[in-house]
Amino acid sequence: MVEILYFAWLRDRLGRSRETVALPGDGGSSSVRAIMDGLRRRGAAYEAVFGEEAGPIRCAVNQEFAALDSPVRAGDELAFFPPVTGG
Amino acid sequence: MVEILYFAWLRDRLGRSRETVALPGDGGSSSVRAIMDGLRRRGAAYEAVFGEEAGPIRCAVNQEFAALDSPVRAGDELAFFPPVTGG
Amino acid sequence: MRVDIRVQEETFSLDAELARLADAGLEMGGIGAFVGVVRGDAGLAALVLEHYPGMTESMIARIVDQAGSRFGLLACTVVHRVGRLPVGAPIVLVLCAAAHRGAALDATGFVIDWLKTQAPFWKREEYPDGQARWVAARPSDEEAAARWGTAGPAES
Amino acid sequence: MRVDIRVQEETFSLDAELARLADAGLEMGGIGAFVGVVRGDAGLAALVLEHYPGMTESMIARIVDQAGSRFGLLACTVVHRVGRLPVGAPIVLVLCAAAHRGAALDATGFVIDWLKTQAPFWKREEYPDGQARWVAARPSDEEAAARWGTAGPAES
Repeated sequence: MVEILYFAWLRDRLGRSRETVALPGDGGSSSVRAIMDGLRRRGAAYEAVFGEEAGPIRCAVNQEFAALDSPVRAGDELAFFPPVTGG
Repeated sequence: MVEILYFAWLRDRLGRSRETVALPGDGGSSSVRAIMDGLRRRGAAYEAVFGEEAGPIRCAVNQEFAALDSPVRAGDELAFFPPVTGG
Repeated sequence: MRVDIRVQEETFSLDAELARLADAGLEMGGIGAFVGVVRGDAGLAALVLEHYPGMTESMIARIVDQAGSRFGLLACTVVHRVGRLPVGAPIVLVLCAAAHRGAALDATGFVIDWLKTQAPFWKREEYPDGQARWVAARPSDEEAAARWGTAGPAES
Repeated sequence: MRVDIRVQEETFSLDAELARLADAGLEMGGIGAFVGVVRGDAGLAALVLEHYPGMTESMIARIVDQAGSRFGLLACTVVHRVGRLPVGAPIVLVLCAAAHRGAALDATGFVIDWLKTQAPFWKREEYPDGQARWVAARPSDEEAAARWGTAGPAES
């Protein structure tokens, strides 16, 4: 299983700040992209958030900035959020 | 007459913070250099302060940084001091 | 290096933060500081700031660590507020102490530039009519960080 | 631009100075600050600072004025202490408020660099054994000021 966190407008649009999903594939290792593809199939809200038309999205695996092809393993914490705007 | 102010080590070595001197020449206009030359003839302490061996000296006429050939007129305020070290 | 990193709802006191630097060493000659404030752009009422607890602190720690070795800092304090902050309220404080002013001020710029681009905070604008809008990242912030000529703390 | 320039024996409060900037305008987004501190070099006990009353204030006003137009400042505060200041004591505060952080921090550097080279202050070092020594000007301060590429406030 992978713990997924959503921040800012992604959380607003999905109506949730976190959820746990099964790792796609054989459960050993997957990628951010594969998990996003799985999420997109969950319905219109997910499709809108992870679709081409949505704003730019960044991600982090275990609290480190990650890329779409970064590996994700069982027990990892995966976060999706917009580009940061602090300071 | 010209009001002369001394700061920092110049004041320490001359033992005074200000004095009033007569303008050299015909009294109409003089220069910082001419006044320094007049001061140097006042004795050993002045010679030491305004001599070649002393540290670098800066001056201001009416509270504006000035050069050796800057004009000085009757009633002006002339200040001698080391390069500034504030902040 | 004396490091203090905090994410909090409460405001901060510069005097108190400065007093905490007293033990950073006798070599301390200058402290650079930056205070970010909620700007009253276009009738804005307030910003609401959220962050990614845990990741925020570790990213800021990494930024501060890079600044510390690059600029020879004696101390660095970062306090970042979250929650609802009205126009005029302070958002963030960066304090960098060094032996000399150049290092202190450069480090302050370095920390705030990277914080803007690599610390996981997000701002939502709230307007008096009830409208709200998530703030978009600004390319100028990326450019400001890029001028430091490093890949940035995220890559380290 | 809201300008506040003071030469005083008393210490200063950053919180109080920051609070005074509240009326500098809603466009204020960032405040850069520099605090100079008496560094404990080589067993130093204290610095004694003197200045040229009148000329000091007018030179600082000119520096602040140049910074204001060059960096589009909304407010600038300079507080410089004189008298006997022990190691660790704050000497000088520069606060520059602008719409954005780059201008605020750059202006802070500009003001302190020119203040170091063109405001008539002099420092005397005092040591525990009673020895005292006037501090010599540092060429590096002239170089720091020169990097701003202007003749400086004294020439304006």
